[in-house]
Formats: sequence, structure tokens, C-alpha cells
Amino acid sequence: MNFRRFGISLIAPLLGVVISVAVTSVILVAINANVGDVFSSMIRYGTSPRAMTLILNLATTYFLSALAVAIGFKMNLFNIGVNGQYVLGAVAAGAVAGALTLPKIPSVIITILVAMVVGAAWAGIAAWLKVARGVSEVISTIMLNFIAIAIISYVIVRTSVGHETSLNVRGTKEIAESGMLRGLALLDEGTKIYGFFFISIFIGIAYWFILNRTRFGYDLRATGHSASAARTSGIDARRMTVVTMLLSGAIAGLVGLPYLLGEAASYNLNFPTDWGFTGIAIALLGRNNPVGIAVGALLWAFLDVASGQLILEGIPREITTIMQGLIVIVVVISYEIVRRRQLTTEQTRVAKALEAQGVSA
Amino acid sequence: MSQNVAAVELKGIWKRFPGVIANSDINLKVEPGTVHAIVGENGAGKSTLMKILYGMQKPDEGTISINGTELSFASPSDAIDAGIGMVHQHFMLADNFTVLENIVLGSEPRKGLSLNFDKARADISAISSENGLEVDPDALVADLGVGDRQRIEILKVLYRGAKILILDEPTAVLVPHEVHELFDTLRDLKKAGNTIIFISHKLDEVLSIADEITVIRRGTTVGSVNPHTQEVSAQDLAVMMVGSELPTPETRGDTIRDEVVLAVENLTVLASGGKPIVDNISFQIRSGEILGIAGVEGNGQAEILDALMGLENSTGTVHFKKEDISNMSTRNRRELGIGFIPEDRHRQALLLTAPLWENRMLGHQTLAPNSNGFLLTPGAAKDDTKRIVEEFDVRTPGIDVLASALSGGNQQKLIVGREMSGEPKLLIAAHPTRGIDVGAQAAIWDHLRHAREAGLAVLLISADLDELIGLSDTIKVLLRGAFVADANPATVTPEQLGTAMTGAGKVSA
Amino acid sequence: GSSGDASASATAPTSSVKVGMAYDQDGKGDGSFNDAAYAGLSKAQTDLGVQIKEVNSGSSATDASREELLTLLAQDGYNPVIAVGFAYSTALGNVAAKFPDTSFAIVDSVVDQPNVGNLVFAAEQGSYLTGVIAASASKSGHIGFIGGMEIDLIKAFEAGYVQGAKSVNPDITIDSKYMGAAGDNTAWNVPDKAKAASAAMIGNGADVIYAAAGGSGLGMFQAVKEAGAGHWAIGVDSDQYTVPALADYKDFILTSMLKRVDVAVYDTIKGVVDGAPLVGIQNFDLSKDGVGYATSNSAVEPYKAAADKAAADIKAGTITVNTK
Amino acid sequence: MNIMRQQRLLGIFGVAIAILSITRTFTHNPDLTSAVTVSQALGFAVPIGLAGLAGIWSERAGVVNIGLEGMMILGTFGAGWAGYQWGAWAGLLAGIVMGAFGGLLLAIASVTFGVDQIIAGTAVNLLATGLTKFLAILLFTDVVGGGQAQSPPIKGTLPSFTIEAISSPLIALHAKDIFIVSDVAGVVAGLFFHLSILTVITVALFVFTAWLLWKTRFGLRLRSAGENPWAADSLGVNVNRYKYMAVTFSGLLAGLGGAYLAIAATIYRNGQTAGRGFIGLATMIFGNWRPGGTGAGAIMFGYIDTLRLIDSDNKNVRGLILLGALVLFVIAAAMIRTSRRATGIGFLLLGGVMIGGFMAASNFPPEVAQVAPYITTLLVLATASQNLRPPAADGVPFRKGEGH
Ligand SMILES: Nc1ncnc2c1ncn2[C@@H]1O[C@H](COP(=O)(O)OP(=O)(O)OP(=O)(O)O)[C@@H](O)[C@H]1O
Ligand SMILES: Nc1ncnc2c1ncn2[C@@H]1O[C@H](COP(=O)(O)OP(=O)(O)OP(=O)(O)O)[C@@H](O)[C@H]1O
Ligand SMILES: [Mg+2]
Ligand SMILES: [Mg+2]
Repeated sequence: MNFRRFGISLIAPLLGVVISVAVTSVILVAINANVGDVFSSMIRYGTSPRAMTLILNLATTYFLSALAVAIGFKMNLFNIGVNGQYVLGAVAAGAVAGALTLPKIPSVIITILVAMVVGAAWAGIAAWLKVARGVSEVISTIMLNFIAIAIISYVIVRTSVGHETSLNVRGTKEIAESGMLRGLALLDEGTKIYGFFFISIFIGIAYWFILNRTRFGYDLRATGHSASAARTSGIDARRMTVVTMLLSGAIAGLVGLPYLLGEAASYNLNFPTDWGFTGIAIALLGRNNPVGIAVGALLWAFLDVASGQLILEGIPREITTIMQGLIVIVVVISYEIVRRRQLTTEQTRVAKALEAQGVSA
Repeated sequence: MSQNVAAVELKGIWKRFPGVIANSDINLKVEPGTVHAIVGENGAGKSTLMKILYGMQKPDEGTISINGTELSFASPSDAIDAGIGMVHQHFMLADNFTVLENIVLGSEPRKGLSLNFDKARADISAISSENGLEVDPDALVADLGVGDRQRIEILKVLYRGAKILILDEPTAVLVPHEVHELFDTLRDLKKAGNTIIFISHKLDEVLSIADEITVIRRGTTVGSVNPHTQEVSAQDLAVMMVGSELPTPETRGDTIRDEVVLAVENLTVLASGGKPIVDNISFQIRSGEILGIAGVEGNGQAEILDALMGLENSTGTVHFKKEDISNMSTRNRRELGIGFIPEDRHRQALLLTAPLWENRMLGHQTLAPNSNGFLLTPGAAKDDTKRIVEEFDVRTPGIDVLASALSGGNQQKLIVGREMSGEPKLLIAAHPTRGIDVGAQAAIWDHLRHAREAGLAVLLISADLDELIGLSDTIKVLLRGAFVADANPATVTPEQLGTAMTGAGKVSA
Repeated sequence: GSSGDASASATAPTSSVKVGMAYDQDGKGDGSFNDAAYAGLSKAQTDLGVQIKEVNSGSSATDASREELLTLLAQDGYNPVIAVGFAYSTALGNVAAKFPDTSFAIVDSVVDQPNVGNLVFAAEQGSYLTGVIAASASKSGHIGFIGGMEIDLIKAFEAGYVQGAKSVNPDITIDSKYMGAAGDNTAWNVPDKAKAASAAMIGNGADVIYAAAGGSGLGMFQAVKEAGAGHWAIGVDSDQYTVPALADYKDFILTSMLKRVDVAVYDTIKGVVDGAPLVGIQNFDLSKDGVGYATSNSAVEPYKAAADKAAADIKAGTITVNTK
Repeated sequence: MNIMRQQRLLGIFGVAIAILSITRTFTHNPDLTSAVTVSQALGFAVPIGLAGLAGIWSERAGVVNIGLEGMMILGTFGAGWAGYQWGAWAGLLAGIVMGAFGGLLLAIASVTFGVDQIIAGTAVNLLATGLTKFLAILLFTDVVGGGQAQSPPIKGTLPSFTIEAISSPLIALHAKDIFIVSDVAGVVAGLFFHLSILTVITVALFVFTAWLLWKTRFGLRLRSAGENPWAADSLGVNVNRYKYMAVTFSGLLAGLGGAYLAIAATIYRNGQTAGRGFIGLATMIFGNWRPGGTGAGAIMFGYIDTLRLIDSDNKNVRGLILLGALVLFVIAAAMIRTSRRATGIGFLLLGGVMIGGFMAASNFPPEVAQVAPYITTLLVLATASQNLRPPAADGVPFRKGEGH
């Protein structure tokens, strides 16, 4: 039974990959590239130890971002504001960690808490606007993203939080080695798998556990299935909205940390600011399920990392962006088709099964 | 046109939905210039048939003839062109549009490139005064009540010049005097040569207006009667509808104990406009007692239930076993042992896209066997779901299927089973057996009886007056938000009760 | 290796040197900074016969992805590997340590490794000269500056420009405006906003404007052209008078502050070809002709004397130009 | 009814001018109401307003359009690609076509396949970003003047005109510094000063949309798809066809907004839209899904942006703060009168804080102006959400024959 559903839900992503590979092949042919060579070199490179390490590291970031989005999606809340939440979280974490001179464990724990609190607080504004003032979180989080960017440049350029970390680069004060979480060189001796990779596995399990094994998770999912039924069952929708948004923001606050603590050591103005949007795409791919999201994050990271190899071969790296866009659009459409099909087949199947038992439904 | 050409003739109509055969081999013939009623249980396939006649759904098999010509409809526009109009079971109105906009939508008069509002206004005024359907064309629909909305729906149909009118349960939401007005309008329309197809669950209404009645059971036509030439009673129709003698929901013996389980004082619920929908009512229910509330839909019964469950803002006090729960959250009320079977099972009682065992948890997720307060206990919940499936005869291949895959009746059995588990002290139930088959109905009644004997207090609302009379120990009649009469279930007849509900007559206390 | 192709022209020099060039973000084609780097690369290709490979880091690049890009180049035998832009500093530091036998270079930043040439520019000195020219050319005693992102790198341009202009006319009015705050990556891509800001300066009386704003600079050229004769624009990085994309505006481009990224890149490559790679801080200042001003528009003739005098004073150390 | 509306509009305009005039006089800052400011604010308002108008089209037909940003991006690219080869008008056309293509994609995903509209819009944004970047590399790298992130210059521009006879005397009058009179003169002069043909087209599109959607059969049917598609369907309206038309036209308008950006800049660049699609969406909500309010929202964004950019001596931001405080006071007064006391008093306090800031500091960082429009939008939404009336079925998937 569950295997059946599981099998069906694999169709969509596979279709997405197949169609995007097909379209990409057409494009490659059009630009006179050797299709076979391109894909085989992407795969060859992508499976080398160093590239795999990079993929795992990038996927860690994407995974967290997608989880932050997914927890909202689970109850039909659209947190488009992960961007703003994580950049603010990362700046605050960077500033605090830069100022700390503690042993590793307390330092890292404080850094993580700061990031989560700041991310949650920023998301909390949207939550408050929604429950108290009826403002759609879609639009408020978009506005909050713009505001966050302005706050960050203000803080880094005009306050003492900002330092010149290297010539022409301004950012938070560099974090001492004791505050970093650089990770372990497991696959490749030169490159480390971020410490946060392991933490995010734990967060993924916690996400699954909270959603599927706790009462709170049940309330959250029930609200997503049917807000009206959830209300009748005694779930306080406003409270759920606030708590879920805060949780989403807290996870979002972590998005910048794998890179900050694993590599960058300072939030500077080159820090990427659009991982939140990537998270949306990956949450869609992974259907808000932690394993699905992990796979989606790995696929996305694989394409990103492999694009570096492509450009060396003279293929524009943006071809992978097109693949990502296509995968998303094909997958969301086919999920929808599959979902409908699944409902009707299940209804028919139940009716058939009952007929076979000799009872009428 | 010759006298014996039918206005509408449907032959051999089949319509299948996944898992359901909504219409199987339906044959229907409607004479011109008559009111033709169609009756049948919930889910019998009436609305589906009408949607087919109106071009909203395509039949899998079968033919449609209008005035003797066989036609096939690809969309409602084709049906409209053929002179058919339909008033749907649920209002089909855009709240943010004006009355005028709602009426002309789809057949707008034009002046040059613009919509000709002046002509539309004039036409609507003409039609509405001709048929006694007064409405202000420039009013916003959002500001109007159900009576006005019903009139707009009929105006929509007339505006398109329909000669064949389909009305799917038009009276369900109307108060008695509005029903009378509607029937006057229908009679006028009939006189003017229109043909009317009329669907209702209220069999006395049907008998008073229809020239011919067709009964549909389980998707197929089982017969037609002409109340002018044949002697038929509501009871006869009911027997045709369900295929057997109606089971009697008789409760035997007096099980009422002393303990007051629910005490409600001065309960008032205000509508958004500030008008009371529930108007200062008080009552008590004791352990082992079933209190029935009789009333035409829309008189405040839904709001009473919602207020008791903490889903609606209200004033007044509610005590549950001496504890004041007036300001308690829905969840806390449920945790005290109040079971709730809401009116709309799809919207309020089920997670259609979740498996049965997760539906078992809904509303009880804070308690055993579903959770230990913080963590869920899926194993125990699944076992208990199996128990419900067995005890309540929920017909399903397993507890992992999605709730949406079950038929309405089986969904209802699951809900009743869920709300009766965990030994509730009080059950608040709206239409607990609506739309479910006779056997299942009897089973649910049995469960209620047993629980009552064990001391359960029940607040019951039901449109099925036999059920209400048969199960209740006490009946109160609700009209416009207030109790207007008490009825003794031992002596009252459905007819008397029905009259009392409309405010037209008194019942013996 | 060297070309064994028989049909290869005998005069074309060939070299076994493979140059890897990494741009930041979307890469070359900006008509200023990145294109200047490409000009140097391209000159090396023709003059020295080196082979070239260009890559870009793409949007939302991280230190890790930049590091990987440089590593791939180094691994594939590209030597030298040149990183264009300060965003590469951390990445280059790591890679240079891993490939001690490869020569690296970075533009606009300083990386402390023995095999890295740090190509930094005294943009404030070049800007001083354009400030001198602007103040001399201004009839109204009012000039303007348009910056891209408000970061120290660009502020140095402003500082030099202001100092230069004041050296000519201490009472001069100088308007300045940045297109975006630090971190706001759109700042380089909003010519419409640069145009509005420039037009406003012109409206307030400014008649010479200098823009150091990447792609946004285009808006300044447009505003100056719309203001018509008597108004001048000053370009940046490349000699924008000769940039094909800006041909429409060339009559209004009085001069450009030259940041000779092309020279620096070429010198770096030549150093490797000659077996003497540039390492350490290579300060491309006036004395090295690493910055300067363009003279391709003859309209600048009248102001050359003043500018050249200032240049001489700076080289001589009689004038020090501030970066802030 | 119309006379009342006209009076109300005049009243609002009067109050606005008075506030502007007070602020200008108080801060000695002619920029606030100069012709240049007004003309530039209009210019900035055009792409935002077009995005907002695009949002109205789509959402009035019941499709939430978060893909506006992507459609604008497609518009900028189309304009760059066709513009450098065949001129600005061709660029405009190509931008429109590309934008409409983006709209069509959203329609296919959300209408035909019933994919959640926000999800489908997000997918359109992703695809548009990737596609344009890739195509830019493919089509522009080797063209003279182009690069992998930008097109070669667009040939020619679209006409713009200044009606000297009107603007010159008014500009002179503005310089005279007369309370109210100079301000009206500056604002009016701005309307006839460097007026781009596209600004005129945009205004015409706003008027056209208002007429088409609220006064014609087509508009009634289109809006019915957003209010109650089931009702429309039951009356024979082909709901999905109207949704397709609306969403495609929405894409077209967003594409036009993008094309405007590229043509005004005479070039396509990656990232040129800089979030304007999202801002357009905000102005649409700000404007209660109506053209008038949306236009006003776009002008507010344009005005604040303009003041920030033309601020050569850093006093505009301070002016803006005073302006904002005065506006808050007026709104607070209106609210306290109409018994929304709590919010009114909140506004009064906020205004007071702003006045305090105005008094205390003589200089504000530009970030203040940068965030002003976003904060304004949030404030408007926070106070007016209850009064906003989005289409009832906005974002709700519609499938023929299925109930709701
Ligand atoms: N529009 C619809 N689309 C898909 N499935 C539907 C639809 N309407 C009903 N169903 C399915 O049909 C079954 C019966 O539902 P329905 O509510 O019509 O039952 P019913 O017996 O008519 O009861 P009632 O009318 O009182 O709710 C359920 O499985 C439900 O999911
Ligand atoms: N679109 C649909 N998809 C699936 N099943 C449907 C759909 N519409 C109706 N059904 C099912 O078809 C059967 C007949 O439904 P229909 O609405 O015609 O009943 P009805 O006689 O009008 O009932 P009621 O008295 O409750 O209105 C029900 O089981 C219903 O659930
Ligand atoms: Mg039904
Ligand atoms: Mg029905």
C-alpha cells in the first residue's frame, strides 16, 4: 500500500529529470556540443571525491533552506522570506561568533542559537502581521527580504559590526578557529565535509520526528490538509501559524551557517543572498519530505557544482540553471497530475476491493 | 407543439465517478407546463442528473431530448440556448459583484463596446416586477440574505429566457414564509407555460407543489407517482426512496439520571451584522438523556453547536458537569470528554487526503490512544482504528486508505465511531446519519442507545424528524434562534413537529 | 604544446603557457572592469601566443565554488591563473597554497602567498587626475560623481576625484551619489537610476560627471548626452571613448580614468612566459602607469597640462592622494 | 456617485499637495515638488506600475501571479535582443512577446494542470532567470558591444517630449517658492517634462484596464473567473479561456514593463529588474487590486526612489521623514474620527517618533529611504488588510465540473 504510493511519487521527479535532460540535450546539440561528452563529464566529475564533498556541503545549505520552506508549506504557509531570515541570522551569528572567545562547543552552540533566534524573530514579524492584521505572509515576507538587505548593508558599512576582513572586503569580524565548525575530510583529503552537514542530518531527523511523531506535528499537518477540519478538531490556527512561522524562521536562520562556520568565517558582502529561493524549489522537488528534500538538495547541488566543470569545457554554466528550472516546472506539474490520478485510482480501487468482498460501498 | 411531446426526456443516462456510479440507467420524462419533483436520498444522484441535463457534466451513456429534439450539451451555454436554466443546490453567486452583474453574467447586453448597464437594469426590473421577485440591481450580493440570493438565482434563470427551470433543493435554506413566496412564484411561472424540475428532501413540500414525482434510489429511477391522481403519503415516498420500511430509531426505557452534564444559560450568538442568530437560550442535558433540537435549517442550530464547541464567539454561560467552560478553547472542551459530530463532514470532520488512522486522531490527538500528550502513538491509534472499522462496520479494505476514497456513509461511520470512543460524557451531534444507508443508520442508532444507557448525554440535531423523535428524550423547537416550543417525543408526530418548526402551530408539551 | 600545424602562420608567436582567467559573477562584457582584464588577456594571446581559458563564478558563488573553479584551472595545468575581483581573495589564498608551483594573480586584493601576484591599483591617483580635468573643464564650478555600490573600493575613486578637483578649484561643488548600499548587488545594474541621479546633478548645475558604477555608468552617459553640448562625462576603468557599446556617447566622453587592469594582466602573463612571475604586492599606480587617464578624445587636450603636472607631482611624492 | 468620487480624489490631491508644500517650505527643499522629481518619479513608476497592472489582470481572473518578476526579466531580455538588431520599437514588441510567453507558461501550469499558483509562479521565476542568462551568453557574447551578461546597445530610443510652452513657465513659477502655488506648478510641469511615450502608453493602459475590466462584458467575465468561477462556469462562461487570456496578458504587461527598463537603459543586463516584479505585486495589493490605487502605489515607490537618487546634498531623506510623519498624522486624524482609535493612536505615536528623528538628526543614511517604500507597504497592509477586498477566488484552483 505505502510502497505503491511511494512508487507513484517517484514518477514525478524521474519525469522531471528525464525531460530536463532531453531538453538540455536539444540545447546542447543546438550549440554544437557533444551531448554524450557533456553528461558523462558532468557525472565523472560529480563523482570525484572532492566534487562529492563540495556537493554534500552545498546540499547541506540547500537542505536547511528547503526544510525551512517545507515546514511552512506543510500547513499552507508560504515563507518566501527565508532569504531575509537567513542573511540576518548569518550576520548576527557572524557578529556574535566573531566576538566570542569561548571553547568550541559553547561558542558554536551560542552561534547557532543566535542565528535561530534572529531568523525566527524576523519571520515572527510576518507571523504577527498575518494573525493580528490579516496580511498575507507571501507579500509581507517579500517586503521583509528587501528590508533585511538594507539592514545588513547598514550594519556592515555604517556600524562597528563591520570590519575590513581583507582588502576591499567588508564583513563581520573573522570568527576565531575555535568558533568554527570546519568539519571532517572524509571523502577527499583536501576538502572537508562541513560540520554542519552532520548537524543538518540531525535537523532533518528532528523535522521528520516532530512532524510525524509529535502531536504538534500532527496539528501542523492537519491544518495543512484542511484548515476548517483542523479548527473544528480544536487546533488553534493562529497559534499554529505563529509557531510554525517561528520554527520556519529558526531553521531559516541556520541556512547561512554551514558556509559561515565551515568556510567563510565572516559574513561579508559577497555572501550569497538568494539561497531562500533555491530552498523553495527544492522543497517543491522533495515534496516537503525530508528524504525527498535531501535528494532534491543533492541533485541541485550536483548541478551547481558540475556547472563549474562545464564552463571549463566551454559550455555556459547557466545550462544547469535551465535544467533546474525545467526540473522544477515539470516536477510540480507531474506531481499534480499524479496526485489527482492517485486519488481516483484509490477510490476506484477501494470500490473494487469492496465489490470483491461482496459488499457495496 | 403537440400535447404529448415531453419538455424533457432523459433516456438511459449513466454516469460513473471513480468508485461511484452516480447515475445508472436513469429514465425521466417531464411534461411541459408542470412542476416535476425528483426525490431521493442524499447521494442518490439527483444533482448529478440535473448537472447532466444542464450541460455541466457529460453523461457516459444516454440521450437527452428537449421538446422532442435530441440534443447533446457540451457546456451550460448549450443548455441555456435550449431554454434550460438551473438554480443550484449551493448558491452560485459572486459576493463582490452587484446583483445586476451576477444576473447578466454570460448574457450581457452591450452598447457599442461597453456593457449596457442601463438596459440590463431595465430588463431586470421588468422581469422582477413581472414575477414578484423584488431585488435592488445595484446592491452588493455580499450584503444580501439568503431569500434575496434565492431570488437572484431565479432571476438569473429567467433573465436568460429559460422555459425549463431546474431548482436543486431551493428550499433547504429558506424560512417557511420564504418557501411560500417561492412556491407562489413557481405556480405563476407554471401558469406562464414554464416547466419546472424541483428537487427537495422535504416530502410534504414536494407533495404540495408537484404535479408529478420521480423517485431516484442509488442512482436509478425507481418510479413515478402523480399526486393528483394517486393517493401518496410522505411515508410512501420514503419507502420508495430507501427501498424498505423505514427503520424506527426508537429508544426504549428511561435512562435519564440526576447528574446535569450540560447546563447552558442565556447563550447568545451574534451574526456579523449584530443581529442575534442564537437568542438568549437556556437548557440542560442530564446524564443518559438525549436532547433533540428541531428546526428548519438556518434557524441557529449550527451556531448553537459551534458555540458549545467554542468555535463561535458567544455570550452566556456553559457549564459542563458543574465546570464553567464558557471561555474554554475547543481543544480543552474536547479533552473534557465532549464528542462532536459536525454538520459538514468533508469540511469539518475529515482530512480527506490523510489515511483513516490519521483521521481517527483528529480532534482526539491530545489523548490516548492517539498520543501521550506530546508524542503520537501511531501503533495504538491504528489498532483503535481497526476496532472502529470493525465495530461500526466501516467498509474499507484497510486503515491506510485515504479518507476521500470512502463513500459518504462509511466516512460518517468512521466519524461516529471516533467521536463515541474514549467514553465521552457528552456528544454533540449534527445529522449523525445523514446520507448513509439504512443498515448503517440502524447500527449508529444502536450505538447511541447503548451509550445513552451507559450515561452519555447527547445534544442531537437532525433534519430527519423520525430520527429526532425516535431518539430524543426531550425535543425543543428552535425558530429564529430561540426555543419556541417543547415537544414530547412519545406523543408528537413528525407532521406536528414540522408545523411547529415553521412557527405555524403549537405542539403539546 | 606549441602548434605543429603546418598551416600556422610563421610569424604568429606561440607559447606553451596556458592562462586561466576567472571572472566573478556573470563575467566579461561589462564594458569596463572585466573587459579591461579581458583586453590584457587578449593582447597576451596575440602578442605572446599563449593559450587561454576563461571562466566565471556565476551568481551566488561562494568561497568554496570559487576555490573549486581556481583548483580546476590549476589542476588542468593553467599557469598563471588570474582571478579578477576581490571576491576571490579567500579562495585564491587556499588554492595558491595547494599549488605552490603555479603562479597566481588577483586583481584588487592582497593575498599573502609566495606564488601570488597582487594586482592592486591606486585608483585614487587616477581619479585625482580626472578630478583635475573635471574641475578644469567645468564652467559652472559644479561637478558630480556617481558610484556603484557604496564600498571602500569605490569610495577611493570618489576621494581621489574630490581631492583632485579641489586642488584646481577649492570652492567647487561636488555632488556624489551611490546607486546602492553595500551588499545590494543590483547597484551595478541600474543605469536608469544612475541616469536619474546624473540628470538631477546636471539640473542642479553640474556640467561634468564621473561615474565608477559598472553597468550603471551607462545611465550617466545618457544623462550627459541628453543635457547636450557643454556637459561632459568621464568614464572609468577602460578607455570608454573607444568602447563599441558606448559609441553613441563618445562625443561626450571627455576622458576616462584608466585602471590598467589590462596592463596588469598582460604583465602577469608576460612574467610567466618570461620565467619571472610577478609576486607580492604589485601596486599599479601612476609611477607604473597602472592608472592614468585617456586621451583618445582630443577634447581633453586643453586640460592635459594640468593633469600631467598633477601626475608628475604625485609620482614625485609632492602630492599624496587620500583613499578615504 | 461619480461626483462624490471626484470630490474625494480632489480632496486627497489637495491634502497631498498641502503636505508636500508644508514639508518643502519647512525643509527649504525645492526638490520635493520640482518638475524634475515628478517627471523622474513617473519614469520610475512606469515599470512598477506595469507590473502592478499585470498583477491586477491575472489576480482579477483568480490567478495569483508571483511570477511577475520572471516575466519582467523575459521582457528585458526580449527588448535587448530585438532592440539591438532592429531598434527600440522592435525591442518593445519582443519584450511583450517574451513576457506573454512567461504568462502563458504560468497559465499552462496553474490553469490546465492546476499546480498551486504560488509554486507555479516561483517556477516561472526560476526558469526565466536561467533561460535569459543562458541566452545572453549564447546570443550576446560574440556581438560587438555585448557581453555574456548584457546585450549590445539597443538602437534608438522611444520618443519622449517636453512641452516647453507649459513646462517652462511653470518651472519658473516653481522656482519662486510660493506656498502651494509653486508646488502645484512643479507637479504639473513635471507631467509635461521629458514625458516618455511609454509613460503615456502606461497611463493609457491603466485607463483602458479600468474601463475594460469594470465596464465591458469581457471584463465582467474575466472578473467572474476570479470571484466565483463555478458561478461563471454554470452560466456558460468559459472560465479557463478567460484565465488563459488574463494571465497571458498579465505576462505581456510585465514584459512591457521589463522592455521599458531595457529600452530606457538602452541595454539589457542580467538582474536589471532588481525585484521590481515583486514590488509591482506589492503595489497591486496596496492598491486593493484596482488600477487607481495600484498606480498611486507605483508613483509612491517611484517618488521615494527619485528623492533618494537625486539627493545630492543628503537632505531629501530628512524631508521624506517629515513628509511621512505628516501623512501619518493626517491618516491618524481620519482614523480617530472614524473610530479606529487604537490604530490611529499608533500612527500618531509613529509620526511623533519620526518628527523626533527629524528634529534630532540632520542627516540620515540612504538605507532609510531605501526601505521606506517597503515599510510603507507593510504599514498599509497592516492597517488596511481588513478593508482590502481581493478577488474572492484569488489563488483557488478551478476545475470544470468540480464543486468548491
Ligand atoms: N466533487 C467531488 N470530487 C471528487 N470526489 C467527490 C466529489 N464529491 C463527492 N466526492 C466523493 O464522493 C463520495 C461521497 O461523498 P458525498 O459527500 O457526495 O456523499 P453523500 O453520500 O452524498 O453525502 P452528503 O451529500 O450528505 O455529503 C466521497 O468519496 C467523496 O470524496
Ligand atoms: N464530481 C464528482 N466526483 C466524484 N463523485 C461524485 C462527483 N459528484 C458526485 N459524486 C458522487 O455521486 C453520487 C451522487 O451524487 P449527487 O450529488 O448527484 O447526489 P444527490 O442525490 O444530489 O445528493 P444530495 O441529496 O446529497 O444532494 C454521490 O455518491 C457523490 O458523492
Ligand atoms: Mg451529496
Ligand atoms: Mg444534490
